Amino acid sequence: MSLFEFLMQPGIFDMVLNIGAIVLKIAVVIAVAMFHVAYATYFERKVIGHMQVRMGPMEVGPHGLLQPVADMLKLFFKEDIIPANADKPVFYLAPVISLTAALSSLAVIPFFDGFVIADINVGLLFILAVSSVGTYGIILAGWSSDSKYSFLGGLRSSAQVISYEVAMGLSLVGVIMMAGSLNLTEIVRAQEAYPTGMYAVPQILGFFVFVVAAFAETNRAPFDLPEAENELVAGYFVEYSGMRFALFYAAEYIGMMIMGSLAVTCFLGGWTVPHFVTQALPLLDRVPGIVWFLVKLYFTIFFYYWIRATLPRFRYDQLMGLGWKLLIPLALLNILITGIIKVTVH
Amino acid sequence: MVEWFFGYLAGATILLSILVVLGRNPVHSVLWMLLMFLHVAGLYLLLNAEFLAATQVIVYAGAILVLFLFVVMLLNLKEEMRVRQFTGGWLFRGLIALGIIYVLRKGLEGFRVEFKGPWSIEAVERATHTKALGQVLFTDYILPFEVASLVLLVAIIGAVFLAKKRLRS
Amino acid sequence: MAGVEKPLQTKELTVSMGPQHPSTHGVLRLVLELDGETVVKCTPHVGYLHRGVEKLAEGMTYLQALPLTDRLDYISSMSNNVGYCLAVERLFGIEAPDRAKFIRTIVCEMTRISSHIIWIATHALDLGAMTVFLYSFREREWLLDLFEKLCGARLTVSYPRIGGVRNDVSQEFLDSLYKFTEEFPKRIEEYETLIDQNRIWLGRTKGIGVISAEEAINWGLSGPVLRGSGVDYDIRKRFPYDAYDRIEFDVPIGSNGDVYDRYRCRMEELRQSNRIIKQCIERMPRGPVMAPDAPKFSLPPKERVLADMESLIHHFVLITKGPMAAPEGEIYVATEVPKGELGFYIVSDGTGKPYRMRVRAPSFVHVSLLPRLCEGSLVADVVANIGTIDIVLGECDR
Amino acid sequence: MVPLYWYLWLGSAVFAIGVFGFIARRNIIIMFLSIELMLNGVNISLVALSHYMQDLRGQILVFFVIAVAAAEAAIGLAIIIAMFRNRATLHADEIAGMKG
Repeated sequence: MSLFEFLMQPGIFDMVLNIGAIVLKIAVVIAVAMFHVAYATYFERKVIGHMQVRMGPMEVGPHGLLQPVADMLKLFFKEDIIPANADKPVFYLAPVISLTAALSSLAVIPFFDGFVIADINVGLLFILAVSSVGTYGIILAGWSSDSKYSFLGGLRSSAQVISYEVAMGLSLVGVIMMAGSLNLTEIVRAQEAYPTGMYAVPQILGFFVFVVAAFAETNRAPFDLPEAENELVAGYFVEYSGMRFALFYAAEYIGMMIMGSLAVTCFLGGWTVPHFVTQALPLLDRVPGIVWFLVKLYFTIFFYYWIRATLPRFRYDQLMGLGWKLLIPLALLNILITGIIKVTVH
Repeated sequence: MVEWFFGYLAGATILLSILVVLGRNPVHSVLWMLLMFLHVAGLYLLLNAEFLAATQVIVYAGAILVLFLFVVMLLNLKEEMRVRQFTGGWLFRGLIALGIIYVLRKGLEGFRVEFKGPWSIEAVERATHTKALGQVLFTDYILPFEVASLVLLVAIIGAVFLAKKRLRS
Repeated sequence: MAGVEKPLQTKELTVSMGPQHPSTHGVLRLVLELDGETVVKCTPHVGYLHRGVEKLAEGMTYLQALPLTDRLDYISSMSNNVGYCLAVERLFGIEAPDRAKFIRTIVCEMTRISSHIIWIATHALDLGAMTVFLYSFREREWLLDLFEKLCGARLTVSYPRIGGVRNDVSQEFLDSLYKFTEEFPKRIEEYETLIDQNRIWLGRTKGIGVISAEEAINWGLSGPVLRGSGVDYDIRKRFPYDAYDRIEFDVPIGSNGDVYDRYRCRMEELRQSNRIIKQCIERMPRGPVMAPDAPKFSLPPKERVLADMESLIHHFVLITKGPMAAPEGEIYVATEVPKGELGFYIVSDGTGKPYRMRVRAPSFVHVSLLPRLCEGSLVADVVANIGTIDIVLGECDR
Repeated sequence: MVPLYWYLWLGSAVFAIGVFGFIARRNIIIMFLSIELMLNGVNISLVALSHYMQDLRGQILVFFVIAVAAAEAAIGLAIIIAMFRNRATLHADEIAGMKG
């Protein structure tokens, strides 16, 4: 079969077109996500700046709007320093694992009705699976740098992320039970059909556990022990510089976006608005779903910043105690309650 | 098309397994293992077992292998990498492994799929894999399921007991 | 049989924390031996900032040595100046006039506020509460501006003089300072809203780094670190100097001697300092700011030096030889600086330069406490413990 | 459609590699990894069989295998740590403490 014949087979053209469409979708999502990441850093600096009676970035562009671009250029042209005794292949690999894991979670998130790269049945499990792979980036960065600070950061982080993944997984079980599906699109649809319009109301316990666990999963304050600059200088990425550092940085922010999107899709109704709201204000029904999604997402991200500006940092043993002694029992209790309600209602 | 996917996944799985076994640096072995698990998860997807694929990644890659990495990182690898890697007579042991393949091949020759259960591909897809698996697991296999949870509990207690330092009196 | 127990073969992880580290408050180096997250052994290494201040002073006249004291505890230079001047005055047997005493009390308490502000800022930042840091630097900026208005310098002020202070305060300065004292209590509340009742903050500070009262005395601690353990000892009360005996103020003391109590002590001291400043402004007497017999010890005004011969000669002699009237003898004078008891021990051989000057720096004493506080605690508590003893390495290493 | 035998072959190959690793390596961690390899080889065969026989029981078995593998890893690694603490070696052929 010649190449021409191969391409002219019935169906092959459609397939190529399909693949092209998917690739385009992926490119768009990644490009938009990266843009949001860049401006999430700006947003963070402005929000925290104003919370701390200062201005935040003001120099590059009007109100510092071009600051992310300047940062990116700077990081791009900085010298890439690698410790002499580092395990080089692993050292190179670690930030890539972090970023890839973070980015691939974007594949299953429904940004608005019908727009999701891969509408797979186990979407929620996919995110959990991918985020557990993302842990490797942190552990390996900590180990391969051959620095004691990054090593300690890596150890702390692996223990932390593994512990809180349990709590997070369990907190989502309630949502799965209510929606009866692991598919994120269907979870959103199920919420739309639910009287309150979002699961944050009936699943308030699960939502609380999820939010706390999400903070810990993304290593954000007050759970930023792996990178606590006042104890471990910068934790696992202390030896990274230039572009590789930027990859970690981007991975952290994409991780925040993923956790925010997950909170939005699983607890806050995704791209939909509760019915009672649209009944009261019919005009809101015309607002496109993506806007709702972004509004909710940026609210969660703002919450991240707010907490960072407010709370001191936990100690390692307090963190573990919180995870195992409070969050996991709470999540289990939530499952029990949801189960009892579900059985009695049916 | 599916054959190509299978070819790639199978080839990668075998190659990565060999790398795991032959690697000098245990951390690198664990990393090859991670890649291999991801490829096995891909194989499960080819076999329409999406829930198992996710579980494979979450449990194997996310928990078990991290545990390995944790332990490996705590050990002094620089010394470890300098010493002899294989036991004496490893050639002979390699032959044993080949022998296993031979025995399995002989055993497989007579095997035919004669029994077809109720869960055809369509049936699984209709119910979605997770639900189908859940139905079977929580009806016919509820007792093994509970036993498995007991095993895990015992393992947790045992691990804590073993890894705990002896209390200095 | 090979089952015989061998001793544990695990090795502790040795981490060198500092001299470049965000939370060692300067160039302190702690060599930590870690068993997991627990600190097994902690060895402080000091001396990275040693400049030989005490030795340098031997080659300088009493007046020239004054700027050296700026650089001891560089964030509370005014208190160091006052302490040094008091010691030299006691040695010479002179006394500053009342107005100068009140001014000195004001600047000492301003320094206490600015030093405690830095302490709460960095301490909170070390424990991860970054907003407190920026809130309190806002007020520190205000205070530094006031210093600038007072004497032209913000950090290394060298404002007090042997026998008084360099220049009188303007009414404008007093007014703006009064405005500060009116505003400041609200600002203290602002810091406290962020951390005072915060569960994480309580978890990080309560029961951490406990020193009992007896132990605190045995270690020779002073200042808030001592008072946090419940020992009521404040040099301003026990051996009043300057205007402290004419001012009403309380000395806050803690009870448990943990990080939280020391935090409470210092926060309360901020309020008390504010009170002292307010009273000083209200009761400020009129009069000269230099002792009448000070010309023997301190420089004549610059315009007079350029105008008449006697002042020129006077100036020349003081600069080259130092005050010729220095009596022989030795003296130790301690003052309550923000960090604790700062003592100047000066031996004079009758020449214009000190024969020996020794500085009893509170930070140096407090650093020695670190191993006692840190051993057996977690890595994160090391940071809390460094923060709570409030050291400045310029003073510790001298 | 991929024939069932291909999967079974793949499974047995992975299993054999695991066996080789387990009996030929000295490093106890790699030996543990080899056990996981063997389990994975079996899992591949089980899932494939379950798919081709249209019976979910094979996958249920895989589910239990994964659960038991987790338990085994926890216990095994705890033993490794305890052993390393006492003898500072990772080499199976140097550890004779288990012999009577």
